Amino acid sequence: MQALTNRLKQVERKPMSLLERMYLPAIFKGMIITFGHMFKKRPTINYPEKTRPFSPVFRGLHILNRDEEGRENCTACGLCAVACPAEAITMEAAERKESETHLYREEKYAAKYEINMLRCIFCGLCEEACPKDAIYLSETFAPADYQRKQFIYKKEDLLIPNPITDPEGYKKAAGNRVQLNANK
Amino acid sequence: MDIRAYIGLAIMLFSIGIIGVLIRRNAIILFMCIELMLNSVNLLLVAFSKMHANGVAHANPSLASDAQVFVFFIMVVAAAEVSVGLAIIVMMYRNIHSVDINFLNRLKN
Amino acid sequence: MLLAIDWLFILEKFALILIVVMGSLVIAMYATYAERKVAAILQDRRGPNRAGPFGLLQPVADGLKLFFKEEIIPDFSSKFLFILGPALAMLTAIMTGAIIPWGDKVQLFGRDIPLQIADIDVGVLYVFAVVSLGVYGIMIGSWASNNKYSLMGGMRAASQIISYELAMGITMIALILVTGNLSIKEMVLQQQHGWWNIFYQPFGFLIFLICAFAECNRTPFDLAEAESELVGGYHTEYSSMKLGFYLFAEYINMFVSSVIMSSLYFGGYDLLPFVDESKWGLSANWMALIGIAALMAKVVFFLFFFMWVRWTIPRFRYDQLMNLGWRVLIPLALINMLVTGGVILYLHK
Amino acid sequence: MLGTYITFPELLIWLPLIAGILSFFIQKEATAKNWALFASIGTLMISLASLMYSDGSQKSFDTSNVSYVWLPSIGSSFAVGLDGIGRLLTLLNAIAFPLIFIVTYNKQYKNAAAFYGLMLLSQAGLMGVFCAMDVLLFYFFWELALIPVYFLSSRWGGEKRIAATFKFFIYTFAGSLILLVGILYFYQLTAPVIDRAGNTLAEHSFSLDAFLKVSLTGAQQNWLFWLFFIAFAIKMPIFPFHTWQPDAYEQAPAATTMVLSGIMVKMGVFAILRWLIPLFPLAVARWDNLVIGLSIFGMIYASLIAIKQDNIKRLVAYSSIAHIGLMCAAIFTRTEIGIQGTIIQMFSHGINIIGLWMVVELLEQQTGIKKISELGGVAQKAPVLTILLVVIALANIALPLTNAFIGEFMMFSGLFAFNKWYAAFAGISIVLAAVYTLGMIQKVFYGPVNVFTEKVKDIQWSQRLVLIIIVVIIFMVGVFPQPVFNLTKQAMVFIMTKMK
Amino acid sequence: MGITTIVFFILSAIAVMSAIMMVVSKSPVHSVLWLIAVFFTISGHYILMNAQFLAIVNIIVYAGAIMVLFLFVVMLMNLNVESEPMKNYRIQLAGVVAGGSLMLVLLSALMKTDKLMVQLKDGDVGLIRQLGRVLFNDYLIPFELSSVLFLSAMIGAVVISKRDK
Amino acid sequence: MNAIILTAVWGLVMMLGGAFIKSKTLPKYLAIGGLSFVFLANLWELYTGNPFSLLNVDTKEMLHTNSFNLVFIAIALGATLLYFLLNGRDVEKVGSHVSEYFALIFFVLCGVALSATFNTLLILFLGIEIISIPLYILTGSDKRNLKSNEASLKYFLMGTFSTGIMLMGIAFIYGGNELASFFINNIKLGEGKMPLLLTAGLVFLMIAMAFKVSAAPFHFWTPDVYDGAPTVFTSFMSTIVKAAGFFAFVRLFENAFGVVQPQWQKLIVIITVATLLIGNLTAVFQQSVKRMLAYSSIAQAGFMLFAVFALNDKAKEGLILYSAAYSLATIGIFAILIRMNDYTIDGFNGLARQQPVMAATATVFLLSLTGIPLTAGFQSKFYMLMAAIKNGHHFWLVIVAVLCAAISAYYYFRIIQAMYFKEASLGADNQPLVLATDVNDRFRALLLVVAALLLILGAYPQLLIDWLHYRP
Repeated sequence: MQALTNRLKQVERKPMSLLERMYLPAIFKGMIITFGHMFKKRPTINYPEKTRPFSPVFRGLHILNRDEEGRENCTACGLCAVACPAEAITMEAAERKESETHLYREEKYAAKYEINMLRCIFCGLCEEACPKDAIYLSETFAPADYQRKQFIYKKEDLLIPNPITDPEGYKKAAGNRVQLNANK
Repeated sequence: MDIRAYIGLAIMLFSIGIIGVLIRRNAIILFMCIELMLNSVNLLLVAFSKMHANGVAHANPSLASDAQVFVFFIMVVAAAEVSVGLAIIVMMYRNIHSVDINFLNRLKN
Repeated sequence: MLLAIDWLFILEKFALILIVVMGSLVIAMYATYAERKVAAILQDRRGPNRAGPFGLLQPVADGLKLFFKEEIIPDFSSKFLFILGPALAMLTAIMTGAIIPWGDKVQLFGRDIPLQIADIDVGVLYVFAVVSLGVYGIMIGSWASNNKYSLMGGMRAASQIISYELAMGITMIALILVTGNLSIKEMVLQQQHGWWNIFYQPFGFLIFLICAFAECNRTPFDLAEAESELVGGYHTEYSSMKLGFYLFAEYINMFVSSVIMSSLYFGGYDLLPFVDESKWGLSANWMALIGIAALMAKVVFFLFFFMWVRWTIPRFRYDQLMNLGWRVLIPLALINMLVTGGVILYLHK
Repeated sequence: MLGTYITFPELLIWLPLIAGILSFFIQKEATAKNWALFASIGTLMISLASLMYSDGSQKSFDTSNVSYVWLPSIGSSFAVGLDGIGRLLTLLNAIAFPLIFIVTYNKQYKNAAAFYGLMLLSQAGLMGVFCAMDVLLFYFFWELALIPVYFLSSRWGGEKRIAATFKFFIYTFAGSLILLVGILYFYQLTAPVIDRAGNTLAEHSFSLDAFLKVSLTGAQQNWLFWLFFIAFAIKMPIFPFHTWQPDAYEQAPAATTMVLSGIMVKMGVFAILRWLIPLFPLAVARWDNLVIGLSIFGMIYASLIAIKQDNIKRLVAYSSIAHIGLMCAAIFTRTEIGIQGTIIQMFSHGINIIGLWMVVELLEQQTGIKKISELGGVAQKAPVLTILLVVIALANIALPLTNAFIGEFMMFSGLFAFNKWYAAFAGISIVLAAVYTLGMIQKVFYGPVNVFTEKVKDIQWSQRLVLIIIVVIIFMVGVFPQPVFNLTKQAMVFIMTKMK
Repeated sequence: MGITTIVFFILSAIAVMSAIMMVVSKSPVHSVLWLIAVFFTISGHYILMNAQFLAIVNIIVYAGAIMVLFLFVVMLMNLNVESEPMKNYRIQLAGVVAGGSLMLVLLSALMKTDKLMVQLKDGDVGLIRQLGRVLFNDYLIPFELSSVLFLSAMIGAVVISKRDK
Repeated sequence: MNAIILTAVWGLVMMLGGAFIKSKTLPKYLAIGGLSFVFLANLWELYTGNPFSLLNVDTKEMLHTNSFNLVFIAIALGATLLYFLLNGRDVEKVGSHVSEYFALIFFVLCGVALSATFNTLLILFLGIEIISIPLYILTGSDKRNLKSNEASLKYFLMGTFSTGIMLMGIAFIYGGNELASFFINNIKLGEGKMPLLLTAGLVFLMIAMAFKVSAAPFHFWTPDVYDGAPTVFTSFMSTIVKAAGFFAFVRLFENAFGVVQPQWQKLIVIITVATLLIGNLTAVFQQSVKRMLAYSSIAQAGFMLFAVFALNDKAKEGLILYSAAYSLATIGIFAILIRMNDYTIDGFNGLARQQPVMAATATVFLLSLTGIPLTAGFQSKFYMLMAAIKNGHHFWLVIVAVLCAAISAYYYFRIIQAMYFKEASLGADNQPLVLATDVNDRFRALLLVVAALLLILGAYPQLLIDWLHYRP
């Protein structure tokens, strides 16, 4: 059969010579190799103290964005849910009351917004689909948990801190990318 | 120590071995009882050797050492016997999946 | 008659025993640390570094963790044997220390205290006896677990240890032919100012070393706990401190076999071969200290070697293990013994 | 002449022995028959020659003409010799075999070579028994005579041959083993064998001389006597040991039966004379009443049973028990006349009983029937046979002028001298013998011819010749017994001195 | 009562008790362990009599090799309490009585032997130097013969346990 | 010495041969060749009085050779040689380890030689063990056969048990021996009354030896073991090995305790009578010839016990003769039995017609076993009886023995009857069943040789006995 690539390496299966069968030289060689590794530079870092920078295209935990006034961007259009290949997103829409204009940017909003983090594959399609810049994939990981139901993130878990009341938290949560997107 | 204490102890162990041979029917335990008998003999021989070392063999300790060399040989033989005996027991177990010696008697009829 | 006993002697021995046992335990503890650290270094990692400076308190933390873990004793197993297993393993591991000369002697309170718990003239045989008993801990524990994987692990351990003991014994005979006695203290003293036994018996040492690996159930001979095949081998069912005992026993065994190898082949507490250290004119206590340090240095090297090998060579397959033991090592050991005997006979003629 | 190189007793033993062994290798039946006949006639010639060369001057009982070293370390040698009794019995033996072979010449045997071989072997064994002058040798031949007979009877006998022969074998074997024990015990008491230089070759000796020289205490004699006697009693057989006999006689092939009853039972009587009486005179004296009582009881018992028998073979068998009982009783009277009578009767009875068996055999060959009740009227069909039979039968019941008369008369005299009551009881058996013998003759040979006897033909010339020879011997000894007395005189004297 | 006497009796008591337990234990594995205990006490006795070599060899050979094999076989066969259903009590009783009376007879007879003392602690009869000298000078022939014994046992074990092709 | 060393060496050769020889028939020839050499070497030692100078090692008096035990070894080796010749092919059929079987037999022979020449209790012990251990294996060599397994296990347990008893006896003897020695001729038996320890030791040793030679009441393992073992090995076990046991028995009790024989003779009498009666009476009821021979071997053991009972010159001569006669006859009859298709007595029906040579020789063997004159069996029994009578005590024992011999005639002659006087039963095709397979002319010739040997020995036992008194 024609090899698809030319990476195929022919292995010779000839019986081992006496020297090879004694294994001792091979073992000795191996020992030297492992010993040599003692003096190599270690690729590991002291993680919690030191971290490595994320890649610019890293897709982390979802956040539901707010605008500068702290209003939720999401209008519960459902496009993200439709776009989600893992069907991890569910939502319920509600109509904004007069008194709630400071809370929701649009007239319709998501009364309930849940992402099942066990299903989510962090593909970022929801982010692509969102017309309102409401959902973003941040640079944080989904933390571990003890119960399955804890992995169903509620709206409260996803919402970004309010930039007005908690600008520090907002900034931290938003990271680089939200800012970038917000300025778009 | 008085030699009679050793004789008594050896006889007790020996008899317990014999009783074991008589009342147990698991071949392995039978075999172990026999080993116990051999050990009581060893103990007795060593005691006698030290007894003679205190008495007749005082001038010539190699006379008393004879018994200890004998014990050494008993151990040698016991080891050889065990290898063979266990092989036989395992062979039997392979065939009938039991080491009950009474089972063998049942086979005959 | 009771009063005629030299109480100071008893006291001295007690102290020595205590020191040896505690020392072994501490060294075993730190061997676990060292194992992880060495593994890390060899694999370009960092190893434990959280508990204490450089992670030095890690063994303590491990110990505490093991102590506080839940005790699980499987149903339908013999509870007594289940506990007896690790206890025996630990006991036999510690017992070997009794006949090892840790140093020459120290002078304290006007007494010459030999740094050896008991100098019996069948020291080498004693080592064998204790080593051969070590397998009971594993076998009993594995059987009491009432678990097939455990049992298989135990069986493997038993057959492996018995098989390799043979080759080890035969090499030992060659060594005894060279030294002419069985007391370890005597052997060490013979090597004191001249040739270490390694120069007489390099080949024997190699076999002994391999067998020592097998006897300690160390990789590449850790078939008994081969996690890829047997989950955890003989200690699959063990948890908490009983598991700790098994692990500890393994490290103590490693330590002890390092000490024995040093004593038998590398002059024990002798600092350098071909050098008469006593001419340096140091006091006995200093000499003892130097001796202990020398011994410990050798031990540390061997311990490191154990770990080094572990992280270099992959595990054997079971049939390979048996082949190596019976078809390679025993014949080689026999040849070694015969050649040694022949040479000695020739030289004595 | 001949005796310088090889002696008569040796010839008498080796000739049939070698001929017998060679016979096994013969392929054809006829050749085997002729070979056996030839060999047995040769033996007869030698026997007759030995008679001729005997000058009647043998010094004593223990004449050993020849002695070869055999088992030096235990003091046994191949010592054989012929004294008067031995000569007589070897003669009987030598006469009997050719006659038997001729009479049964027409009979077909499977594997004839083996049959004749075994016959010759048994002859050799018998010769050995009569010639042996060494106790161990005697025992050897004693057994050697038995084994071929065992095979003969088991192989070529009647339907129940195996069980019957086996019974016979076990009886005699057990008896001879007990005899062996007695011999061995005795042996321990004999003097050492010392060569001329004075070296002790063996601690004890098996030679007859050595045995005779031992003086036993009464107690030793008493129980050694029984060890010996039981073996002999089984062989003869006398009363409590006789149960094997009728079965064996009935089941054995005719030729073997003739050997058994004609010669083999004489072994027992001969052994008593040769061994028991000289060796244990005190014990013989002590147990005489018991043995004679048993013998006489056996006689009457056997005679009574014989009367009731319908089977002709069993009848003859029981009659033999009765006769042997008389001989045994006569020996134990320890009177010279009784013993002399026994000696002559051994020969006579041998001849007579062989003759009887021959007639029975000839009848059975023709009719295939053994039952007396089914036969009848043979006299009309076969007058010669009848006449000869009548003579033989009359000899068997010891009518005067026949050979048995001499013997029986002397035996009765001895018995009478010993104890009148015994003689009286023994006398009953004479009457009974007449009853069953004549009854048998009457039923078989006279009366109407029936389906079974219709085709009976008279006997052939060869068979006629044989029977006539027997009849001649019967009358010869009956009329002129002196040569026999002369022949056995020295032996008699010896026995009597031992008895004193 | 010297200390050696006390040690002697303690060891003896343990030995006898362990031996009894070995016989009466239902589970074969327990039996094996009790027997090992007996061997240890016997080794203790050897040490008490200064038979160092035998003490150690006893442990190496019996405890270290023989009993490991036993344990190995018992475990491999997975023998447990159920593998030996109760035997007829009468036969058991008869066995005990027979063995017991043998013991009593021997004890009562042999306890009448002369009171001879056994040398404890000292004497070099049991030391390896002495034994080695005796073994390789006087007992060379039996020593070589024991190798024949081992050879035959070795062949035997192979013949019996190797599966036929 | 020659025999001991050479058998051990040749055993080793056979063992190594097993590793390298793939052929199944070659080991047999190797074994026969080796054994012939050992046999000749032994004869050479007997003739010259010294072993080969290379093998002349200093045994420190632990082994003692004289013409008596050299003759015995010669008999054992010679009988084994005949056994190899007769049954070599059958050994090949037992299993796949042919060479190993032969090696084990050589080791047994080494043990036989040891137990014939031992001078200390240690060598006795080693000799008996060297005999026993290979036998346990040979007994169990038919691995798939449950009977063989059972026999092996039973033999093994009983063997080790009796070893334990023997060792206890040895220990007692050492303890009671004021000379602190294991040498059998160096035991101080005390004035008048034996020390208690020695008495106990003697009884234990006697029981153990009775176990080893399967004397009643310690015989119960024998029938099962002999029956269960592969027939070809039963033949070996029940002859040469058994004779060796008796030889050791006599040697031990003569040299060690001969002086005090009156004190223990009663025990031997009881054992002898029990052995004779049990052996003979149970043999009568057996239907299987193999089992019958097993019981008859017990019965023959009763006769051989006479040697222990009598302990005099005649007993020794008798033992030698008995070993030869019994071994030859039993090997012969077993060789025939192995070729039979049916091991029951009925299986012999009509053999004389089909295999006249086999039947004739079998008859000779059986006659010899019965003890009919002119066979070696008679001479051996005769010597035994003579020895017992010479001993002078317990005369009734002799009577019991001869009555038992008469009983033995019963069961031996059943086979003769079957062979000669009965017809083979008919098979499916109405043809007589084929009774024996694998019978060739060489086999027949060998049988004739064995039978001839028996007859020659029977007529002239001096041939063998003179060697006992031979002085080079």
